[in-house]
Amino acid sequence: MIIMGEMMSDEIMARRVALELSGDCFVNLGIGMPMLVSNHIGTGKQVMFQAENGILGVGPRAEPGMEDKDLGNAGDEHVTVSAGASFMDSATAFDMIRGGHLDATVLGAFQVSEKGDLANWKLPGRKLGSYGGAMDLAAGARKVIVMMKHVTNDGLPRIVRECSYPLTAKNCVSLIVTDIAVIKVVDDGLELCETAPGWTPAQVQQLTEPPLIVRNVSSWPLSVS
Amino acid sequence: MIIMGEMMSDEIMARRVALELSGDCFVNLGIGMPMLVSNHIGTGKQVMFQAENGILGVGPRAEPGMEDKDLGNAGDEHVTVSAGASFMDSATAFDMIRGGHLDATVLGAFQVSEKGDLANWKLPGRKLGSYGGAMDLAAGARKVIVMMKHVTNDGLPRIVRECSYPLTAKNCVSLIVTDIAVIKVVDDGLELCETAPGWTPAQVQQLTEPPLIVRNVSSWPLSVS
Amino acid sequence: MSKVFESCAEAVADIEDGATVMVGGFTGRGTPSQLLLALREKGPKNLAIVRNDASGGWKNPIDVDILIEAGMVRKVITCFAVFGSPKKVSLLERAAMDGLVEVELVPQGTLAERIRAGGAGIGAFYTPVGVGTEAAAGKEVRVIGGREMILEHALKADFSLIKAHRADTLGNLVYRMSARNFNPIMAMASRTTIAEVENLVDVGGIDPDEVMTPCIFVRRIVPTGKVA
Amino acid sequence: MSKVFESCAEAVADIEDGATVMVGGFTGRGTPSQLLLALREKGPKNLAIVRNDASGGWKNPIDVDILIEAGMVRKVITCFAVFGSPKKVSLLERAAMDGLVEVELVPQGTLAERIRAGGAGIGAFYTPVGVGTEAAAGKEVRVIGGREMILEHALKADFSLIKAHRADTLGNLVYRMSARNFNPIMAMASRTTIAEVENLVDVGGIDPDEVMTPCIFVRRIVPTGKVA
Repeated sequence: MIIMGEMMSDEIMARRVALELSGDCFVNLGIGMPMLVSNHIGTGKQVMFQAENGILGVGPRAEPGMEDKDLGNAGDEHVTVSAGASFMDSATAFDMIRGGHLDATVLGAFQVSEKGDLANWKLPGRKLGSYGGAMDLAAGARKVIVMMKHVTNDGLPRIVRECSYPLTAKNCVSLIVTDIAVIKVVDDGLELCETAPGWTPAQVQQLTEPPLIVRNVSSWPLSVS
Repeated sequence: MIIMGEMMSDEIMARRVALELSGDCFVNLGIGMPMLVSNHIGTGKQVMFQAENGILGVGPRAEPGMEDKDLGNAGDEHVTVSAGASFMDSATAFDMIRGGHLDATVLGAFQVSEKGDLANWKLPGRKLGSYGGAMDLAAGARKVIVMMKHVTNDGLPRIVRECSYPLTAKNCVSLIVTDIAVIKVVDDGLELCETAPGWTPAQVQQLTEPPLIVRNVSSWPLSVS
Repeated sequence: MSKVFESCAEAVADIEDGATVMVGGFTGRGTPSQLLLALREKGPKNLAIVRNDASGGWKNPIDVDILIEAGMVRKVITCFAVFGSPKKVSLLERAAMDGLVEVELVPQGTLAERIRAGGAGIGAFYTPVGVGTEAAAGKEVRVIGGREMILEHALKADFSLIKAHRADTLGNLVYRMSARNFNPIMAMASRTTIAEVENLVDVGGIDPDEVMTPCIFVRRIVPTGKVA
Repeated sequence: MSKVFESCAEAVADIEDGATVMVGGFTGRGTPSQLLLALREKGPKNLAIVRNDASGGWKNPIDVDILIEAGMVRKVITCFAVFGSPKKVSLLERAAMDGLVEVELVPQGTLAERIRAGGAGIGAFYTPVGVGTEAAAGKEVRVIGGREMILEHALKADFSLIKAHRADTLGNLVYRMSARNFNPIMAMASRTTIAEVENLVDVGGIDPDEVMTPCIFVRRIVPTGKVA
């Protein structure tokens, strides 16, 4: 047993993910933790958020008292829209997604495999789950970024050799941002790119099932934490 | 050689076809002669005309000087729209057609076979033709009414045993209105329903290749001619 | 014959046992709650429901769940069966575990596209979504343009219950904001589409360029006013 | 990076030899004539064109025909190749007879659906249209829901040239009346969509409920004003 650093907060993870979204791009944020990312887009960036229930240009949450009954995101939050937004039906919203028009999506996950397989819709042994738009986003977005805690509540690795949870899509993840590291899915496996403050590559490896490629690891940018 | 009656005019044929369009229905009129039908819809009928270039609710032609550059039907005529009209893109216009939402279409034809096969898009021996929306309409509308001259300019029957012209769709025509008769496509062949003024069933048969079933032939309604 | 019905009860009066019914809406936005209440009152059994987010957890209290609760549903085709905390058991999941309701889970975009295909006369289509997952179980796989795709079939229904912001008396519809979602495609995919509408205007009251669902797709309209 | 281009010439400057280009419009309505003129000026060869009514007979003088006439086109995918009197030989048919241009004739609804599929990530679909005709030649036939259907594949392109009535500077588009036609679906089906627009407004100048083509589908906008 080695001494571990501190896990980063969800907000800090969100800030790290936000750095991946370059200017002038279209992004869908999955329900839950990924939705935090929208609060951390730097100025000067023209990032437009899509919600699969039919909004391009989702803005910040509505102020209390300013909610509109017809305006919510896919996670049932009262939101606003940004300038230049548009509404569309569900078929068109998924034409955008499936058709490869989104530059990126940020999704939560139960597990990611070393080949970039994603599992995020159902717990094993459970009768039912919810696909929502996850399968479509995982298959359709040009870049799939996973944002998740590095280990389960029981301390088990979520980055695994093979997913034991039901799959959402094979070989779709490009980047994994966890509460302790940033890991890229590359041709020959998983490359550790960054560690969070207080974490060494060896410590991250300890909590990761497949071997991590360590070539050029840097520390998480200071601006983030 | 027997003495024939006089062929009815296009306008009279259009009037006869219009009788087939009952109240509250949605109809696409093919390019050319069928477009005349819209002038003969009786009062009290709520017939809405669709144009496959993206109009539901095509109205009369635009008065000279009142043309709008953005408003035309699929035959490039300046038209107007009726109250309650809507515009749509080409995909949606054909969802309507292919999806079986139109009550009827009226199409011109080169030939119709005794099984209700339709040929109306290409001359035989010709390198190219124009499908336009004819194949979609023939396959998709709930009722396909053909409106055509009974014989070719050379006097050859257009109602034939087998189409020698390239097919638009098989077994799709329900009713044929020509300049001398009204013929229904029924399970056991072609049934002669009406003859135009001055025409006997025998004379119509004379100009028709397959044998016509003659059970209960009436004369073309007087109101029409 | 006028398409305008005075009450939701009259509008749903011919939805009988065994009918397949599509229900619009997403997290309660654009959900035809008044039609659903009337349908529960009428009480047909063995319904098959097609719905984005059947069952639980969203804030909207009146949704397809009221039909499941009333024991009127034999099958649900949906993409959400579990909500919020993955450990919470939804009404639908409970009914499924008890063997009362059959659930067909469909990825959301595939669900939308299958409904659209049903309305558009497309028999089936190939999509890359779901390849290599449970969603592909038993489905034909084919490589198209270098990519594995699965074959998905069109969905149609006897009735669609939808909600619109504005309608004219011919049945032309306009939706508002994110309440549009599944309503326009479901309007196309049923033999009989019934729209609950917040505002009814005369014919000519909607600009032809602004119509989102042309009247050809709508059989019945019930003006219900705004319901929270 | 601004999407707004000052001239059509700049907007089409990277359309090179061999490109596949979709062109919106129907009988001249919604046809991007100014972009077509600029493309003729630029002069790439061996273009493959996807277009509803390529060639002849309508009243609109500036259409894909100007590219065919200039010898820039190797292939046309269209549903109209002959117009008006069936005995009249169109420019396209003449070029095809001379072996200069290959023509792929597609039923209009199938053409629209193949373009939409290309934009929507659908690989292929089954349609009842064309069964038993020349349009089905060489295509897979399958019975779905008791009806024979043929398999049709998605169409994509390198560029789409389209025309809109109104745009904001982000590229959200609104079309007017029957000038909408193929423009919205072509906007989705290309790597680079270039829109010629009659009116350019600031961001926020279009109601989000009225946008017909969301800005994600549009790369370049050229305000050209109204051209007869």
